[in-house]
Amino acid sequence: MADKNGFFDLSKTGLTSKTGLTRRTALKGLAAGAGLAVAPGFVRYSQAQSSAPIKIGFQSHRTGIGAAYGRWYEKTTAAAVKAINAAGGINGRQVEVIIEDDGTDPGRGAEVVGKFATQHKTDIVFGTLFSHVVIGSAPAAGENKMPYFVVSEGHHVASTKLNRYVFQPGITDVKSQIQSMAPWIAANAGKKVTQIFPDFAFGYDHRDYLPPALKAQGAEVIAQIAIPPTESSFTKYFPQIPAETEVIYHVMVGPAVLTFVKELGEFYGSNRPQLFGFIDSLEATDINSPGLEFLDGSHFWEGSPRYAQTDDSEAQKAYRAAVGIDDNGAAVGDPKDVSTAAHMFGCWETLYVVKKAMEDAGYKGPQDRAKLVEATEALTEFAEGPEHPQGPKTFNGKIHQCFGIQNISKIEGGKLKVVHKTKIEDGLYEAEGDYTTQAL
Amino acid sequence: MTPLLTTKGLSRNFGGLRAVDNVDFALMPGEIRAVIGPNGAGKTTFVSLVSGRIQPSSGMIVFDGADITSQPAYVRVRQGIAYTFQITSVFANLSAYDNVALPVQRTLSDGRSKGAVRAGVMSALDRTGLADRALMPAGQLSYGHQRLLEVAMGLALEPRLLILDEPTQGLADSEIDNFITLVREIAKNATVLLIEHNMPVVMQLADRITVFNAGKILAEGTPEAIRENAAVQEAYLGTAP
Amino acid sequence: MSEASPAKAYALHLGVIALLFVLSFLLPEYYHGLLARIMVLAVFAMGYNMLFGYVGLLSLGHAMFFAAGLYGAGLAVIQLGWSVPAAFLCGIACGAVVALVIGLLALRTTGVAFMIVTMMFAQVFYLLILYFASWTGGDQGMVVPQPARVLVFGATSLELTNPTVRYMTALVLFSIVLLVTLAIVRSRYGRVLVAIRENEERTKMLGYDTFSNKLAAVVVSGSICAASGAAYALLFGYVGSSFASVQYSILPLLWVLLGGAATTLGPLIGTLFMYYVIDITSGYTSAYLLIVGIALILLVLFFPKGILGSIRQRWLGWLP
Amino acid sequence: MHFGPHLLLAALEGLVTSAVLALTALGLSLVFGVMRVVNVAHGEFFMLGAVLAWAITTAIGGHPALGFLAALVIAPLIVGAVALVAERLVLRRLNYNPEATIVATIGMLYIIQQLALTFYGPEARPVEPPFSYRILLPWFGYSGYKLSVISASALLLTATWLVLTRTRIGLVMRATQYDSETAQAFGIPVGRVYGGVFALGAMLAAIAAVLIVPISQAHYLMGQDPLLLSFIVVIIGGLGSLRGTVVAAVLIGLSDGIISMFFSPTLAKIIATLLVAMVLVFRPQGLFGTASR
Repeated sequence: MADKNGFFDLSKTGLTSKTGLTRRTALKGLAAGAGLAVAPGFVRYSQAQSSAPIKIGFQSHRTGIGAAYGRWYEKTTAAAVKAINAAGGINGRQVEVIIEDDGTDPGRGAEVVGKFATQHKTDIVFGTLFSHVVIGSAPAAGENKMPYFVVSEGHHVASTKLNRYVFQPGITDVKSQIQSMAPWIAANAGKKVTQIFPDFAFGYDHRDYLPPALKAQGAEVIAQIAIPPTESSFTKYFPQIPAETEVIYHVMVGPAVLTFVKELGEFYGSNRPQLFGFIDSLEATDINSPGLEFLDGSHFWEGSPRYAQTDDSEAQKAYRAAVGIDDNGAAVGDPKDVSTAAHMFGCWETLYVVKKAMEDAGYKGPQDRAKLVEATEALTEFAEGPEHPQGPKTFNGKIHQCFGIQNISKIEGGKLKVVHKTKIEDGLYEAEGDYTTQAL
Repeated sequence: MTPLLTTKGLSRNFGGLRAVDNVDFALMPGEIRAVIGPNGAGKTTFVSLVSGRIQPSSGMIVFDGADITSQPAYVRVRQGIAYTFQITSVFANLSAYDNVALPVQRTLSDGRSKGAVRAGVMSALDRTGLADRALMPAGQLSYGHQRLLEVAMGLALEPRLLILDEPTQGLADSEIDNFITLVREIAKNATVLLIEHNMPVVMQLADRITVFNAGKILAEGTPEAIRENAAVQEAYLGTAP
Repeated sequence: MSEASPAKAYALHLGVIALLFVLSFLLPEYYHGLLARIMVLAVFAMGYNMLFGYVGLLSLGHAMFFAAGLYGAGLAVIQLGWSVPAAFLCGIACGAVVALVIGLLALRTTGVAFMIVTMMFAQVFYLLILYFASWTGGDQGMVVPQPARVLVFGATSLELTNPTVRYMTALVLFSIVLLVTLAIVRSRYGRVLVAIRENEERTKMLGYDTFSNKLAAVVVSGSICAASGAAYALLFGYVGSSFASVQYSILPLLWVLLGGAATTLGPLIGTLFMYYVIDITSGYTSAYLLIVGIALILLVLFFPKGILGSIRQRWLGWLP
Repeated sequence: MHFGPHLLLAALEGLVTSAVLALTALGLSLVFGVMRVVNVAHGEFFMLGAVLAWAITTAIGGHPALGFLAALVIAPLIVGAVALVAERLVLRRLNYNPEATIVATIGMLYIIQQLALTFYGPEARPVEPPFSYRILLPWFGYSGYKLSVISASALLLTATWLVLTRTRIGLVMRATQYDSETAQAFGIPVGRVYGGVFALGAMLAAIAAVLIVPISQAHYLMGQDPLLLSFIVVIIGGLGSLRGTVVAAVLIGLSDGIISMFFSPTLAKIIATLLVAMVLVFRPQGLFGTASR
């Protein structure tokens, strides 16, 4: 089991155990089978605490297709909450996290938001990765006037199609990510690009935003191959890749991605075009898995680097220690348990944004949720540091979306090495709407 | 008088087997006709073709002057051809009442009043002597009563041609007597086509008898004529004294 | 179906409706919201039961009827700007049309072939939603905007996002479908459907056009499921392809089998049971699917006809 | 790429899909044909086979072929044992009632899936192929292992066919399938046959999974697609027809591959699914089934 000697071993986190997370709860969690399964929350605050804790409802992909992400989102969240509590909590109150499983299903996701609002009566809801769950849950958040902070990287929040209560302040949205990749691809990888992407929304963002971004850089997309989501083998689509392709831009996700890479390798052998991909494909997957040798020398987008880099900041090092990942981005003590490092930093950073906004708003309880929304909208930038270890960010309160730097990493010697960092400006685009005009 | 039912060159193959082979048959209105023959002679296949349960390989069926060869079974039932099954197939989980209500409610032309259904059902149950068992699930009736319920359902269709496929099979002797009376009564308003193994019943009821053998009509005539027919005796009666 | 005890049956059903009405004022907020959702999904299960329970046709494609209602209503609001009642009717109409087409094709088969054919058509429907993603929102789905989700009666308007309005709307839909179901199964038509389930061949030989009767049942069933989907879109504000996936075809089957097939109240009981088992167990362990699985097996071992079906068999024979 | 090589590639890919599908579907077909049980958990037995293959190869280490061969033997045995226990504990008590067994196997599906998630985890994990030989064709490269999967599957299918048609076990199974009551009357231990068939069906799924897992990966949700496809294959092929099952698997595998040459992928899936559905609509007894009376 992955958690055998992982996160709960406090001695390895480098933080003192003021939170009072007991060995007993940890064992209970293990007994329940999935590591963090203790109800109602995983933080036991000490009896001396006088004021009631701030309750954060955590909508997690514990089951369903997103479960690998869910587990690491929970670990990162636990680490951030522990750090926040150790430093005195928010407005002097401890933070308690209540987890509900959304099953990676939009219907269940909406129910879970309702449950947080009406049964657990949490102060906010904090959540989840998969876009359809976010979109499915957003109406419930709006109706319950429940601030809903997501770490999804989808463009849905910034598209202003959701509502005023939904925020994404901890991770850059995919439209911005794609846009900021284009200059590097055009300059370093090649001018004729073939895109392979899943035939659903995550893929459509890439389908729609990459071609104009590349065109602006003097490169072009010469073919787009959309793969149906039910597909489990890919070779039959490869003949559609034009022979003059210089770069294959691939963003496959889901458990079949290893097959995809392996089959691409069998198809091309050593005589392949340049490869550029989004690490989403290989989150929670060991880059040295059999069959992935083919990726050696190819490039990936990473939100936050999986492997420790030589120029890592102190904040980055502290963050990695707190979450419990080693230099290879795997769980401390279990090198096979690879994290979702490129995304999960967003949980850490989002919680610090929540902390900042609650402090700015003088947040006392659910009656102040509107104030919290306004205080969040008033934020403009987050400086790099322990609270934002991935890097500096700007925040656009009108579209509830943050924008940060992105990393392009090359696979070399079985590790991902950052070869390029984009600038925040590379990923900025014109706002598509304005949430602040909506009623609270 | 024109026949109620005629078949011309009616055939049905199952794989290589000609179960019904080029049969020309005519049935007069008001008649009680018995169809007899050894097992596998094609009797049940023949009436199944007439009732529309299976489609003929070739040939033609005319009912009341109209060609019904290509009509589906339910349309033939609506035109007045009722079929009661050889193997009892009442709706075991439904009450006797509901079993009979199904044919009654369909034949009712006004289709509205609940009273009419009830009256129709009870009349059919009365005629078959099942009135006091109306609310019992059909599956819990005795075998003989299930056979009678089957007849009651046929009756409730108000048929012009009632096809009875081995109706007395499994009945006790006393029940058979009642049954013979019942069929005579039915025959006042309807033509009856009867497949039967029980020779005394056939001899008592039938106006005419058709003998099947190997998918063909071997002989046809009055009970007396059939009794005397040497070919029939050889093919059939000889084997079943 | 029998002529006996109509008064008892109607009293029971009106009693259940009255109880659900009273519960609206007693339940804590969370369970109030949950029950509204359960009532809408119970309508889905009732629609499924109409075909599976009473006609004996096991479909594994009912998600497409639910989704037809969901998208029919949702897209009418989002893309065409229709009002809520018009969108609701549009959803039902979409479901009826889909059911008619699917019925005409799939009813050429019976038994397991019917099961597989409906499943495959539902898969096609699901893939079509993805294929026309620019219109449907694909797998991400779409939000039905909150301002559009109001019922306008002259000068007054009711916001469907208001918990009480939502609960009562769900209750009205549920009650209508429940009473319609009860009326159908007690009608002559209901008797014919059961006869088809019990012995289709025999029913034909009583002069019934079983194909048309079954087709009508598919359309009624599909329309009820579509009504549930349309209500779901309008009351909860989200349309998405996951509701068209095979999982949502299996769920109503499960709810109906749990509650008791061919019982009018079984679908509600089954949906309620399943929801509460998941809700309660997921509070204790993340491995709640394990408990759900064990619960299903125990239930089927000891209540093989479903909860209400077993009660009817053992104690209350008059239950419709 | 030119049409010819493209077609060759599509056909090869289709055959790999068919090979695995035929084995999985055969297992489902046996259970379905002999026991009349719609085993919704069949895909989970498939998944279990793949997950166990990962566990076994990881535990053994050494040359990949060693672990793979061990997995090919051990994983199906474990899966078969699990299936046997499930059959004894649950299905038999339900008297194989069609509706009850659907619910019960849905229950099993949840249980197996959750146990896999709990003890194996949500990640997709790869298994190394026993050998990695890349066949270099003039137009593209192709995995040698994939070709070996096709032949291994053909071998296993032939073996199963021989068992079913040439041995006493096969005779007993066919007799039970034909008429279980009469079989019982002739002294065939129908209960034991059912147990054996259910285990055998699960084992075939597990073998298919072990074969495919070096190509795809072990993942706890991987059972759903094989389940749906197997159902389709079984029905299209005609109930209880081994030949039909194999032909249908090849047909579906190939059509999936070849239709994808001409349409955009999702549209190709839609057309392929619709085509197969229409075959069923207009030939409900399947390609090789006999029409029921």
